[in-house]
Amino acid sequence: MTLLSLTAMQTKIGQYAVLHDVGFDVPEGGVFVLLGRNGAGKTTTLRSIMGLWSPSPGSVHFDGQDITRMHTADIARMGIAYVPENMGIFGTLTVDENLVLATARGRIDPARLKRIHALFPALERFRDKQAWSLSGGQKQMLSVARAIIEPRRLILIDEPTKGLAPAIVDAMAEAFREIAQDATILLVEQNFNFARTLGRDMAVIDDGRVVHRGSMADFAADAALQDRLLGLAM
Amino acid sequence: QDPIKIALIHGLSGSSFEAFSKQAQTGFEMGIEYATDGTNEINGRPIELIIKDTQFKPDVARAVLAEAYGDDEVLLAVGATSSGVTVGMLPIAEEYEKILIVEPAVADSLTGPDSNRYVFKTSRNSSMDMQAQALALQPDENLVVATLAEDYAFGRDGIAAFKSALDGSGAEVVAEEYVPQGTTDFTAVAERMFNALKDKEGRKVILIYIAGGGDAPGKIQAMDPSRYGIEISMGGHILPVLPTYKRFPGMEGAVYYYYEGFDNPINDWLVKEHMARFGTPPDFFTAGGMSAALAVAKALKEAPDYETDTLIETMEGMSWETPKGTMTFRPEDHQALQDMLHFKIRVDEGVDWAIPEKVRIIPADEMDIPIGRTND
Amino acid sequence: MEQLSNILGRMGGVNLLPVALAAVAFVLIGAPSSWVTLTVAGLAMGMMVFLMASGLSLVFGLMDVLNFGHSAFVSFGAFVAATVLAGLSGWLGAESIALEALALALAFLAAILFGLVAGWFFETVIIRPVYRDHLRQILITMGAMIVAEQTILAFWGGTPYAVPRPHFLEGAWIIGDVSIEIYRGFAFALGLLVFIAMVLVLNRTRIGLLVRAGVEDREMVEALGFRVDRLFIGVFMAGSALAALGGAMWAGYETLITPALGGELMIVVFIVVIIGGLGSVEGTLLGAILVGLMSNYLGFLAPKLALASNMVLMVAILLWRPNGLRPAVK
Amino acid sequence: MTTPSLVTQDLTIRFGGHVAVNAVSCAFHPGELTVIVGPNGAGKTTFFNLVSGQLTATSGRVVKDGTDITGMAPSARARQGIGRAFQLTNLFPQLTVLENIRLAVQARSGDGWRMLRQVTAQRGLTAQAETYLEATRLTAVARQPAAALPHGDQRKLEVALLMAMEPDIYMFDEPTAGMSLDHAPDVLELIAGIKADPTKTVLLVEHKMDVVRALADRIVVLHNGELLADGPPAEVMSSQIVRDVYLGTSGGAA
Amino acid sequence: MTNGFTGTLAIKGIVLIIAALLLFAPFLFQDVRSIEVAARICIFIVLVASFDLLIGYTGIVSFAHTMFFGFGAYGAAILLKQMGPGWTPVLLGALAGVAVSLVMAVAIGLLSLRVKAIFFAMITLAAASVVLVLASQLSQFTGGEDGITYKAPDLFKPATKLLSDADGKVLRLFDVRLNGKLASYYFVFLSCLVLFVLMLRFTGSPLGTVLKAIRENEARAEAIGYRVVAYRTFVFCLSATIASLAGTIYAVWLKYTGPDTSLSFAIMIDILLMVVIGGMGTMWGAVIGAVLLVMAQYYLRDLMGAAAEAVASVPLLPELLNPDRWLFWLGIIFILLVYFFPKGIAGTVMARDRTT
Ligand SMILES: Nc1ncnc2c1ncn2[C@@H]1O[C@H](COP(=O)(O)OP(=O)(O)OP(=O)(O)O)[C@@H](O)[C@H]1O
Ligand SMILES: Nc1ncnc2c1ncn2[C@@H]1O[C@H](COP(=O)(O)OP(=O)(O)OP(=O)(O)O)[C@@H](O)[C@H]1O
Ligand SMILES: [Mg+2]
Ligand SMILES: [Mg+2]
Repeated sequence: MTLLSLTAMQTKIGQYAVLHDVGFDVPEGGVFVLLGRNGAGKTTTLRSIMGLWSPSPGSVHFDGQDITRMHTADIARMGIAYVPENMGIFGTLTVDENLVLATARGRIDPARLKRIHALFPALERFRDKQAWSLSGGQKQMLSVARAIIEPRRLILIDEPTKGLAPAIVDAMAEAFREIAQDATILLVEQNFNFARTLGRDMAVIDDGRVVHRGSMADFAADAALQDRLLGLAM
Repeated sequence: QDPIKIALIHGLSGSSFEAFSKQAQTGFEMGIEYATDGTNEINGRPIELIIKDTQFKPDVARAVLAEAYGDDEVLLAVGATSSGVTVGMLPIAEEYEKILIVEPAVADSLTGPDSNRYVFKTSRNSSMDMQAQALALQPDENLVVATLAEDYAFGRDGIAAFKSALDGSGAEVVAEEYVPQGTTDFTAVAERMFNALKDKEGRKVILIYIAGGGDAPGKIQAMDPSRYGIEISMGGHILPVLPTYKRFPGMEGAVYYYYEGFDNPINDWLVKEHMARFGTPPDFFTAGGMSAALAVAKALKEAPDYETDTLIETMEGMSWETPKGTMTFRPEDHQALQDMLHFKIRVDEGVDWAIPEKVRIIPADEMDIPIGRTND
Repeated sequence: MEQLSNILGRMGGVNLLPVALAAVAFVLIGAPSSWVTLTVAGLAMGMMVFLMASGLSLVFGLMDVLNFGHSAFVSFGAFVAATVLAGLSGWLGAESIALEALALALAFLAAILFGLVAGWFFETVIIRPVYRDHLRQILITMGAMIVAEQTILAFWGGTPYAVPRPHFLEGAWIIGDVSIEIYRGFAFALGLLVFIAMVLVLNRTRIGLLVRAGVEDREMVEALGFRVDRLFIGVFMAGSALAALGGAMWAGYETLITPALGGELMIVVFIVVIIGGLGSVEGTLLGAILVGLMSNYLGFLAPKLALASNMVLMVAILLWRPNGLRPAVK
Repeated sequence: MTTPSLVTQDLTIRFGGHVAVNAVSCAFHPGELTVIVGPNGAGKTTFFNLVSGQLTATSGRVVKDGTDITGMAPSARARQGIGRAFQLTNLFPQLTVLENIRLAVQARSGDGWRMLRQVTAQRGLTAQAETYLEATRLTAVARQPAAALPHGDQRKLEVALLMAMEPDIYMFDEPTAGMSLDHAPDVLELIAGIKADPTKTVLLVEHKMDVVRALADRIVVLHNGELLADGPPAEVMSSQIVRDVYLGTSGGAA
Repeated sequence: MTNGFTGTLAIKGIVLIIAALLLFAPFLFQDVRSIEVAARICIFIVLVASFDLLIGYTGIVSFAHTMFFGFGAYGAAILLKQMGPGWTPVLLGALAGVAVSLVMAVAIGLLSLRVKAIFFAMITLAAASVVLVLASQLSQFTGGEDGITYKAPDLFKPATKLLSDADGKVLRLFDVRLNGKLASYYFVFLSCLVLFVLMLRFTGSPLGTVLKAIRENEARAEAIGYRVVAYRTFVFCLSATIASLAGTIYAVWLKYTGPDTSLSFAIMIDILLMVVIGGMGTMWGAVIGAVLLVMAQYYLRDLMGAAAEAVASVPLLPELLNPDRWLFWLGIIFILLVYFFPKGIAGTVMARDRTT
């Protein structure tokens, strides 16, 4: 079952053509990983899905419905959450207020909150603190927490492990596995080791084009391909 | 025949006072019409009015006045609306050696030491307002007054003029209060004045002299000064403000102009024509503009030639008829001396505003208006 | 020292400032009747300023939009209400309190409606392109202010406009030597009502949070599923309606209004919002009351200083608390 | 051993009740690269902020080459030779990449107060700035406004700014976070280059264990604002307590 | 990059033409109003450019600029009034104006260290309005609302003959009388030119770059070693000084100084309009903005009058084009400009270079 399907998306930012031809299908369930060098267009792809940029030509279908021209808010209301690259934290609000805003009804399910606090203890300790004063990693946790504070069908996550301590990265991986039980994750990652353990399917973008699609297992096994597409010198 | 060019220089944009400028210009046009029996010609030469906007800015005013004198070559100019702007214009008249008739700006200083022999002023000045007001109070030993004015030159000069008119009458000023311009809350100052007056004997009056908005009289009246036997006194006002006078039935004061207060053929014509054309009676500035026009017309008719010096000679000491009676340019400072109206407020539910009914005309010579400047 | 401030904090902290001010004034004024008159007048004046400032505070504090055009809404509100009252002057003359009250209500309603519509127009046409850009906000709203003032001039002319006022709001209650203007009592009540309504709406709903978040990162709020554009329009309309209501209220107080009215009040309104601290309705009320009391007390004690009282108050408070008394946003 | 170039004594800062950095005493030496690790919120960035002056310590001292700089403004410390790159990219967004760098070069030259000389006449300055661009491989985008760069290039520019300051003490806060694998080596190479200079002191906050292993001469571990461990990499990384609080079960291999 | 700098060239070309027109204004336009307009343009170019140093280059929003302008104007005006015409009062007045401006600027600047930008703007607004009120209250010195008129140094009297022919009559060059008025204009023109060129040098200097850096990211500028506070206070003082000098020049030219010519909030709005219309963050913008707005103030009205007459037969249009509503149109034009040309005219034209 395909949950999200991108066809031949081209996106312009101002007068720069950033995406030239991005198309892939994200199957329902599990983690789909999107890889690519800096500036390849990964963030732009996610933003195009969210309706923050508008691709033309090209289209985005979610659950069989065309959402290409829909308003971001309506896209989000269909059950899509977004964890942006810059984390998108509301600095003047407290940690709890950030979480409340991410719910549709303004009420947080206590059970879920508990799970989140177990996952990211810092968020419990600093619940009444204004979010700008959090450390870099804590902000990243808050941003992910916001995406999972309610059940969603699809979660777009842009480089969540950047700046996280190894122990937290482990916790995060654990969390994603758990989330992926009942939601689909579209994950943009630089940390290949992290992505490898999670992903089932994957695609690589380079210079605004999809240059590879396939299963993570195959890709992880093919060192030459990795080297060519990602420049994995290390 | 060459037209006689006259520049009307008023603030026509940039301030809500622009409405007054328009009244003055209407008045001027009607004045010329009246003086020329509708021919718009004097000595066979047509009158051409050139209208310019000061934008209520002295620098712009100076530029357009200089332009009128220099480029448009007008014979004389009339203006302007605000005193500050007009002060800035005075030296230009001297520089170009051409006549400037001040109308409707009020300040005494326009005929003061900074003025010059090219400047004539048909509008009233603050001293006249306040002296007439003092006379309307019929001051005697029994009168105690607290005054309220805005804290700047205009307010302070007005109160000084008022006090000098009381001099020798035996009346006493027990408090002089000044509030910042633009004050809208008068509770504090009213309390001060109440406290100063309430234990005094005699007729207790609060004199209010505030040109801007804020409705000081209404707000002080709302605090019920009558419980201390205090009455409020103030000068008359333009028509749009008179509805607020309905709260002061029986109050007496003095005013520059009210259309029913003056009884002469010019005023009759003005009221009739103004009603016919605009549906409203003429107001302060219409009458003022007309007076200026009538002065110009008379001078042009009488002067042997139109050299500036000849015109000045003609106008110095000249008397002429206006909607508010005879005016005379005082030779020393070129201020037009004029009658004022002593009124008593009557409220008539059928009329939108309170009616300042005539008590009597205060003749010009009953007031002692200080001489601002002496010629050379 | 720390203990002292703790105790003060528990007792209400900065909220005690007006009380302290009133206490000091009581000693200095001496005459109790004058003191009561001044205090009541000051409180009511504060409430009236609050009515005008609350809309600005809402828009400025939550949306971070510096609306210099706010004064235009105040002026328009005043003129719209005055026009309606003038149109219904028959009812006002009818000596029936019910009719008079109805006329007043209609006038206020008209002002509010006007504020809503004008706010909608203003947000869509003027403000929308300049969110987050203070400088352009200042500039574009100043342009709008010029246009609005000219429009008022074109419609109502420059001569002062007399505002009829219901008879039951005329005059004063006289209790001993104390006089309390009835209109001020009315203003106080209305201001209090608006204050309570605003506090309830902002505290009971997420609107306040959403708007603040939307200002910080609009895209993210949309990505959470909220229509920021509609939210902002709504808040802006509410702010404009409050301004118009404040203007209507002020028209009744002044009884003689000119198109310059809004502009003349703007400085004090800005001062109140800043003293109070950004984004907090409570702060705005506090600031308004301080300004109201201060000007009345100083006007009595030292009229020469009354002029600068607001400025001095603002500078002193900013030096003490750079973010104002009760900022909602640090 | 050389004399330390930077010393902190009992450095502490409180935010309300929360102690973000707690009595940290530590000395750093020229020619040495110290990696600071610790869980998120441990106080690493805050420690940097205290050293470079963005925050002022509640108590304790910071001493650079014998001078007490605890109370100095950030700009004064920068002029004392303390340079800093930020964890969250912090640039002059509307200025071009070249202008960004030139500002840093100029700050060092002390020309900022010149009013009558024209920038365009200062060819030397521009030339210097260009060498840093080459070093960070940003030459191609030199005339673009910083805001238009992709995230990875912005991180590089952040590093380039620090290089251009040519401080004695380099402080990098997760310089390679969000950089793709083909870009990160450029930056690591640069850091290695600085490390090779015996007069320079380098402080590096980093979560990527491979980077830590490749570069560190010494590791300092912060936890809850306190200094938990300090020593050679092998020793610190193998200690149980560090594994417990920081690395987790996978030992940072993920 | 190669076809790059056409926009900048165009702007510089326009500015050069404006400069040439101003230089020869007395000879090109011989009516009275044109000279008034030309002098006003010169002074406002300097005033607006000095304001741009704050708002455009450093990102400081201040509403106190007219206050400094006023200090300079009143300094010269009061002394010219008290001491009579001459150069000493002009010089002393300029010095006094600058001194008072500096004191105020430092005081306000030091306040700015503690408060947010928007609060700073409000404080300057407050300071400016207090000074405005003071000027109206201290009427024995300032002439209050009415302002002061006085005489400029003898050289600038219209009756002064710069050169006279054999009969002792004033000599004419291309039909222009070489009298004091001409001298006065060139005094304005040259002093403004000097001040403007100085500011041009400032902005192109390393100092100018630092100011831009502070505007963009204050904290980072501090972190790479710039003492932001010192720089900000310095530009504030610098811009105050220049505004004050512009005020002195204007006072000498106008021979009248009052709140409405030097202190009022209306002038502050004019300055803002000019900065925005011209384009912030570029000195050329100040020139273009000042020229356009001053011209609008003096000629838009006439133009609208003509337009209204031309369309007199059409319903409604003449009403809208009523010359007295010219401010309405200015407001509309202004909003459109901010909307469509956020960088102003100069900024928009020059921005083209970047993108090619
Ligand atoms: N606002 C913008 N204006 C101009 N160009 C932009 C803008 N945002 C992104 N770009 C360009 O679009 C291209 C793709 O950017 P994008 O952010 O999608 O890359 P990415 O794959 O997410 O890279 P990274 O791993 O560095 O985050 C880059 O070349 C970048 O320069
Ligand atoms: N200005 C501040 N006000 C209040 N608390 C603060 C402030 N700055 C930092 N903190 C708190 O101090 C703690 C340490 O933060 P710091 O940013 O130093 O962590 P870090 O070690 O850099 O973490 P990360 O690896 O996630 O970047 C955090 O809990 C943070 O919330
Ligand atoms: Mg990205
Ligand atoms: Mg950190």
